[in-house]
Amino acid sequence: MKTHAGEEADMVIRIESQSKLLLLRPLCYFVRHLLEQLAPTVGAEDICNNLELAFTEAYTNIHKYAYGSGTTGTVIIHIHIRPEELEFTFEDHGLGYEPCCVPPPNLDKPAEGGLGLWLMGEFMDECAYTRTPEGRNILRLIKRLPADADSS
Amino acid sequence: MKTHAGEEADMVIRIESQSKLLLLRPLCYFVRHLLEQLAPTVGAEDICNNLELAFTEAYTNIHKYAYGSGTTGTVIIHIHIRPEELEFTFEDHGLGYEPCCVPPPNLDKPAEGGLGLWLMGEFMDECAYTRTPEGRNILRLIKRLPADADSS
Amino acid sequence: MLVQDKDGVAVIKMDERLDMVAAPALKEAISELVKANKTNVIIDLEQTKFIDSSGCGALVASLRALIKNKGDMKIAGPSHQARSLFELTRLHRVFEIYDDVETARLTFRK
Amino acid sequence: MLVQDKDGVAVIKMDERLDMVAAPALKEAISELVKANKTNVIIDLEQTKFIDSSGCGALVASLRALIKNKGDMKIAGPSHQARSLFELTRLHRVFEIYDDVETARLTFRK
Ligand SMILES: Nc1ncnc2c1ncn2[C@@H]1O[C@H](COP(=O)(O)OP(=O)(O)O)[C@@H](O)[C@H]1O
Ligand SMILES: Nc1ncnc2c1ncn2[C@@H]1O[C@H](COP(=O)(O)OP(=O)(O)O)[C@@H](O)[C@H]1O
Repeated sequence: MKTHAGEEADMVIRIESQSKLLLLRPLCYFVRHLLEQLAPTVGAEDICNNLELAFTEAYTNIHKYAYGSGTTGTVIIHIHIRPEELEFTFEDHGLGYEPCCVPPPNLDKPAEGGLGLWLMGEFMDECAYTRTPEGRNILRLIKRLPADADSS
Repeated sequence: MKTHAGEEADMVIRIESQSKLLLLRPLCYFVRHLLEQLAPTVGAEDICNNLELAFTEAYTNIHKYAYGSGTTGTVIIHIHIRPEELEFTFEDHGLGYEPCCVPPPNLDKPAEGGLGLWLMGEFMDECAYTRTPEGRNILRLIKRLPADADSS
Repeated sequence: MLVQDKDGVAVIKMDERLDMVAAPALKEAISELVKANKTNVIIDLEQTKFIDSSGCGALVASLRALIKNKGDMKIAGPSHQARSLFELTRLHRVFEIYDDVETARLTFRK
Repeated sequence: MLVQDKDGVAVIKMDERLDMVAAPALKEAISELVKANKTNVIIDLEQTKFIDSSGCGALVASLRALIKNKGDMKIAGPSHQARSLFELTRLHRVFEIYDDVETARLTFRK
């Protein structure tokens, strides 16, 4: 995959910090502008918007829930850029939860919450949550990219 | 130090990736928006602009020089936010150089290059470069922040 | 965020992002308006490029609070991204959405 | 970046950032214009919020190439950040700087 800047784009970015609200926007702008640089391969504006939204929802949830309300802890984010897909992983060492037990929202009864996990599922091709035996919670979000047209 | 978002701002962010040009803008937007969130303590727009510029120059140099022209390698960036100062560190495992041997630019003879290191020195309170025995090159850039007015 | 009162209608102009950073300020502004009995409100999204589920949640909460207090809420000028999200979440059937603040304002005059 | 020709003056409209990502495209555009013998150029910075040393370097290189080919370069509408940087690096004494493209264009007519 060739990027806008003409560099091979098979790469990984690792970001480690505290799960503070302060970082929500800086991280989202990072992702938005990364997607812009990749735009020739990532594709249409809509896809970039959706990826940015899924990223935002995942980070917001870790900020809100992973370490209990009002408490923050370590969050480790990996962004893998591969020729055929983009992968975000979010790792925390917090409480963990059972995403499968979270019911989907009832869209006929608008509520003040409950859309985040569902939106990630709508916008990504794969969402997988694992809790490791050592107590690490890992959320993997994968978006498959359209086949590269200009691999010239 | 209290931030815009009302969170304690003593924290560190660690970013590890390849020193690709592709990441220049995403990283700079990350820093810009982080500074915006910190704005009540970081201060005036000018200070934010200058910090963003110093960051840009440091990353651009690692991209251009650390691993030789046309080659990229690992870069590790730390952003430390402390009540009294902001610190950027850039680490690479590349060639290394002697910043003290780089002459300052002659501003009366405009050239196409040679401004980067000098600008970092102009805009930061401290710039320290070390090469460790194991061959890690570490550039530390520090900006002291105005004393916190509203520590209420 | 900027709150302005014009001819009995409050216009809340939102910033570039309506996310978890901005949501509390919106809810706070609405509760101030409710206290002041100014419950006809336009949410101006013309500057807002990005909205997420926290933003949607804050809008739903705002609408509820205003209706409960005999007012109403109209949304003006949402971006393409915001409109798509309202449609996906079916909130476009709950929110009254107009292209711009002026058009939204006229609907309060009727 | 966008290059437009108007009454024999080429206007190069730069994007949000004039950094190492944008610099090569600017230099390339200038060398195309030199080849086409269109060496009176305005660099439109009205959209450009941020410029760094790579951007300054590309502007110096552009000015040189144009002067060498009997042309000239004017800069239009730099941001506060760009003006401060030009002053610090004393490039404001090398570049001809105008508030907007129209004013810059008039100076070519004389
Ligand atoms: N990272 C997380 N750690 C712990 N619990 C989580 C996490 N993410 C989501 N949850 C749980 O899943 C529920 C649904 O999340 P979501 O769909 O994003 O909606 P909302 O955050 O509005 O409740 C949350 O209320 C929370 O209980
Ligand atoms: N990270 C680095 N690794 C190796 N060499 C460097 C690095 N940063 C700067 N240099 C050297 O210092 C010189 C001056 O850098 P700088 O002041 O940024 O100006 P310019 O990049 O325009 O030459 C460079 O030409 C390069 O030789």
